[in-house]
Amino acid sequence: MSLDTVENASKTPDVELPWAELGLKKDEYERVVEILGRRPTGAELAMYSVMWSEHCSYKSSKVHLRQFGEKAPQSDAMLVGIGENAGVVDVGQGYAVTFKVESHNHPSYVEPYQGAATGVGGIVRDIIAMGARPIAVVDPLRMGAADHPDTRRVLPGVVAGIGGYGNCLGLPNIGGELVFDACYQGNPLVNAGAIGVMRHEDIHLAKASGAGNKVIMYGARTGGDGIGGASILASETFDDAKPSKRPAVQVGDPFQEKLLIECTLEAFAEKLVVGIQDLGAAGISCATSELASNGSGGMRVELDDVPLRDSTLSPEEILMSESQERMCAVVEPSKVDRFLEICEKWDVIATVIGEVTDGDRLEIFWHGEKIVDVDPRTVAHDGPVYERPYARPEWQDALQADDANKLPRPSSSDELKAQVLALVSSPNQASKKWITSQYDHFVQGNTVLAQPEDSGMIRIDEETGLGVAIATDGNGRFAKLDPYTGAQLALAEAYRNVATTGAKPLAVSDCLNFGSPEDPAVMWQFAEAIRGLADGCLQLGTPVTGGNVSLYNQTGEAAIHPTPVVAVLGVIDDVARRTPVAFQEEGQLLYLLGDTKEEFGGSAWSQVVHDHLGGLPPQVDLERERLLGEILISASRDGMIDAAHDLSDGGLIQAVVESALLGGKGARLVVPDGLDAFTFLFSESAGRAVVAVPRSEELRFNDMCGARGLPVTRIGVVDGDAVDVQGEFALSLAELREAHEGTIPGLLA
Amino acid sequence: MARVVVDVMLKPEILDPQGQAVQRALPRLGFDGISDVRQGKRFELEVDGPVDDAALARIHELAETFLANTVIENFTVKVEEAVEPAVGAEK
Amino acid sequence: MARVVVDVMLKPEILDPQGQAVQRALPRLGFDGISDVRQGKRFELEVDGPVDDAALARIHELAETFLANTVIENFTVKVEEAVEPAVGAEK
Amino acid sequence: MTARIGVVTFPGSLDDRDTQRAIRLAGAEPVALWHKDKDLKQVDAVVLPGGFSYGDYLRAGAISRFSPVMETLIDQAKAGLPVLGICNGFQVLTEAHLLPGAMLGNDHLHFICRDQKLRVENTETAWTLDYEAGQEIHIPLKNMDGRYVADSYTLDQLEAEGRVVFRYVDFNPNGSLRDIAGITNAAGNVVGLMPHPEHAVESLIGTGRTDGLPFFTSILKKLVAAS
Ligand SMILES: Nc1ncnc2c1ncn2[C@@H]1O[C@H](COP(=O)(O)OP(=O)(O)O)[C@@H](O)[C@H]1O
Ligand SMILES: [Mg+2]
Repeated sequence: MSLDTVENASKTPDVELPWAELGLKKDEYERVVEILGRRPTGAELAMYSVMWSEHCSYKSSKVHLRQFGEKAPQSDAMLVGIGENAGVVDVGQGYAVTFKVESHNHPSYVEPYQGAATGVGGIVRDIIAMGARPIAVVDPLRMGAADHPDTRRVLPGVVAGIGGYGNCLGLPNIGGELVFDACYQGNPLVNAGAIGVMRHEDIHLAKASGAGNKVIMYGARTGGDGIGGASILASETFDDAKPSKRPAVQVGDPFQEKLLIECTLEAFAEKLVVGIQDLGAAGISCATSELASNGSGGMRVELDDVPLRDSTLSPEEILMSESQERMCAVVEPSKVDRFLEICEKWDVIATVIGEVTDGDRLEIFWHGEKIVDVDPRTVAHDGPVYERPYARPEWQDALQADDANKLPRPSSSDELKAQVLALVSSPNQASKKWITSQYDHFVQGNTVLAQPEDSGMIRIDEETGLGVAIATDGNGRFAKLDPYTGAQLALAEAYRNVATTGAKPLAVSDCLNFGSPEDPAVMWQFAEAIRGLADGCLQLGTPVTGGNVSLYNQTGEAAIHPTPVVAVLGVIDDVARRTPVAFQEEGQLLYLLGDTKEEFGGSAWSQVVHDHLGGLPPQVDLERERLLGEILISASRDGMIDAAHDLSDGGLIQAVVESALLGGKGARLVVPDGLDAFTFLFSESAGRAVVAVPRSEELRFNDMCGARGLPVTRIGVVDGDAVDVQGEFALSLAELREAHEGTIPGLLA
Repeated sequence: MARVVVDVMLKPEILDPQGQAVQRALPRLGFDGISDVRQGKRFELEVDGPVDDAALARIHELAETFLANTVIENFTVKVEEAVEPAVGAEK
Repeated sequence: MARVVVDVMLKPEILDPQGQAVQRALPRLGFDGISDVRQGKRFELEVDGPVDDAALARIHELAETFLANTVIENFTVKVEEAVEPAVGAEK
Repeated sequence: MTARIGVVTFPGSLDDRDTQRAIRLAGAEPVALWHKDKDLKQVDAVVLPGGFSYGDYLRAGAISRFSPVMETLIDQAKAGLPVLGICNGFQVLTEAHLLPGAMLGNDHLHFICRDQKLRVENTETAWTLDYEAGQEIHIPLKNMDGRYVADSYTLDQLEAEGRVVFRYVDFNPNGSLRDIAGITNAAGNVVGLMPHPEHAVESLIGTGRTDGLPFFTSILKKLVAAS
């Protein structure tokens, strides 16, 4: 096919373009023609098709995501909200923190190592693009059944990829999740989050303004990576739309990205950059149209100037390539030389590929011919919006009626003990050390807490001890039983995890992993989850600053469990006051905070012992969560507790076993009045934590809880080298350790 | 006993950061005139029985399913000659 | 333009856990009769000029000082034939 | 006087700023050195920090070893300049043949990050004066290519001359021969080890131990004594 110029497109209105192969619907294509007043060129079609895809345009999710803005709580902390590369919050002392979670699910299934690695690379570039220095990463993961052969292929590759990339970038990995469930067999979820820190004045936005300013592309050369539809346009004839040889898999180069980080931050420090954008999905199409549409002017780009790795690429392919480790900066002409010098210092290839213009058009040239002439807003922001039908599935009632509270419970102490061992050694509750020991959590020398703590915590100011904490949580089983409550439970758990370590929760990012939006049942789950999350954030006063939606996680008719993953960011004035999970000292008193009810729907116990999913998830009381959080934060600040662990999957016994193993100190537990041992140990009621209180603080701590109205129950004492539930059973730490730590290596090694 | 060699290289269109890093270092080391470097893996398999067509077919399958990741890599299978006719000497 | 291949293998006395891991996995995959596997590196260098003795000597030096670490590795240098006489087909 | 200790930044160095912090906490003055610069800025000692210089491509340390800064460093190290190579820095030192042997991929084929127990076997080097002979310490370890190998002649020689400075205790995390975690050259001025003392200098951070601080106070003491 000869070059399809704008001029040519005007003259040949009847040429049929392969819009359907590029994933556009008929009405979407007609809309493009209407916008342009003519048929699009091949290059324009490439841009619209990829920018109007679900992934880039959020066309199915937009109408629901709006709630995050509409219901946003009043928060002084919010500096930059949804819509930018990542949200930014004020954490005090002149510091701002940016954080975000994203998915790289499908690529990680196809090529686990590279898929996961480039997922980390992408989220980190979002953070750099805000002007921040990345300081940590987290990786919430969900895999198929633990004993499935394909999990053996996917999980080690994913972990090696996340580690390989993050370790090489010098970013401590400070948290994440690993959940196994058969529902993720063909659709593992690989979410990755990153945090960055900057001074308030260094916040940068993705916009191109100031006519005459130069557009500089820097980083890796552009190759044929990740090109889907463009190769159709590039093929000789449109009938010959066989997949070309272009690889859909992108290979990451973390070394190149490390150089990008350093050279970008150096350019920021010298105030050389007007606007900046990372190149992720949709590559140059996305970067140029977003920069131009967020700014005041237009943009002119010479595509011939883009440094290529493969000289045979067509212009459509260059526009759509998803080669990794590339960035685009807008720089004033007088500062271009200095910018290029910095790039050279870091051995980063940098090229001026265009400039900001007066008009409002994005014009792209190839071999001197104009191949794109569009209003960039129509590409970047005016994509289709769908009101997809949604309906509560008819199976929901039956699922909820299948009450887990009615499942047979252990009838003897021996059976109870056996179930405790089964629980703590089950893949989901077992130690994740095999994974987390492949991640560097010491690099940068500011890690205060990392896995297996309740939240990761990083010091950001060496003088004052100011720090930030992050936790990510999600529970697809709860969300399946009730998506609204499930989303709130995820939020509540992440919030609680942050507060348990002594940090004050400030803001939220999320990654919403769901099945096909074309299925009304899935769409209902999605709508409910967003409604739950938005309502919850409003109530807790923690705004959603950004996030990511991953749809079509589904094999045939079977969708994954609806899986909203919530990240909560918190701040702590002095990291010296952080509260760890591990029991510190024998003799300290153990208290259970919150109410324990008979709540087993979706619980770890129901899964491990009965392979059951049914009933209702635990109730959420966000006011209670907030109160619990305040108590935990005050107690940490005033030195009233030496250890704390939030209660979630697996209930109290899981939390106590973890604290005991980590501290190498046992516990003697007494079943409190009014509770049976089984409910005491296994219930998953929300809004609870267990704390270890030095005897000298006992009064003060009880008084504080009493005064504020938080139920507090003394449940035992840190003691010995066993977890001893008085009158029921005792399990030695050695036995527990073997059970808890042996499982994952046994499955994967 | 015979030796079969499986060479696994990234497909030409796939980024090879290792090869690139090596190539970029060459001028600094005083080596010019090498326009491209690709780095791959070499597997030397010691095969017990005779390396007949059946054995080669099996090794081919092994390479395809295990030694190479054909999403991003190509491979070749060669029977090593008894005497190595290498131009460079083995060190 | 010619291609020169440098193969780098760990010396026989050095433990090769990667090769071992491959070998250990073979029975699980249903492959018997492979008594040893070693994994090394293969470099494909595209040389601009003619590959004469002088060029080869330089590449030999490059391999010795850079591509291989001769404390632990051996290497060979080969000029690749124009037509690849591979037994296995390229995938 | 206060000692000036250089920390080289290669492209892909990660722990350079952490090392500078450790030097500062020990009371010395950190001086940033750049890989493209042959000038060592008249520092009294140099640390090659951890990281993935050049992405660890080819072999860990192999490309950095040919940096301009290394030309000067190799000469000066041979002339007695104290040099400490941590992790990637250790790999650079073996590639540069300032230390014997070589580093290979961990025998278990995974990256490993853990709090590692070590025994200090030699307290005569410029970097270990402040330890007691046989002292057992905990230092974070994190690497992909931490397996130390050398031929048995070299190993015997290292042992005979007391040049094994650190040994892994209780658990060998990477298959290093004879549990070797760190070694020195014959003169005792060049030391390399895989674990990261710069990540064990503050009680709140990382593992919360400060077992790594004596590295930096040792060199300070040595330099101040020499001046
Ligand atoms: N894939 C992972 N990457 C990093 N850390 C992880 C990962 N999976 C689990 N963790 C860490 O292990 C610990 C226990 O995980 P989990 O039981 O999910 O915590 P919680 O129930 O408190 O949310 C946490 O510190 C968590 O951050
Ligand atoms: Mg927790």
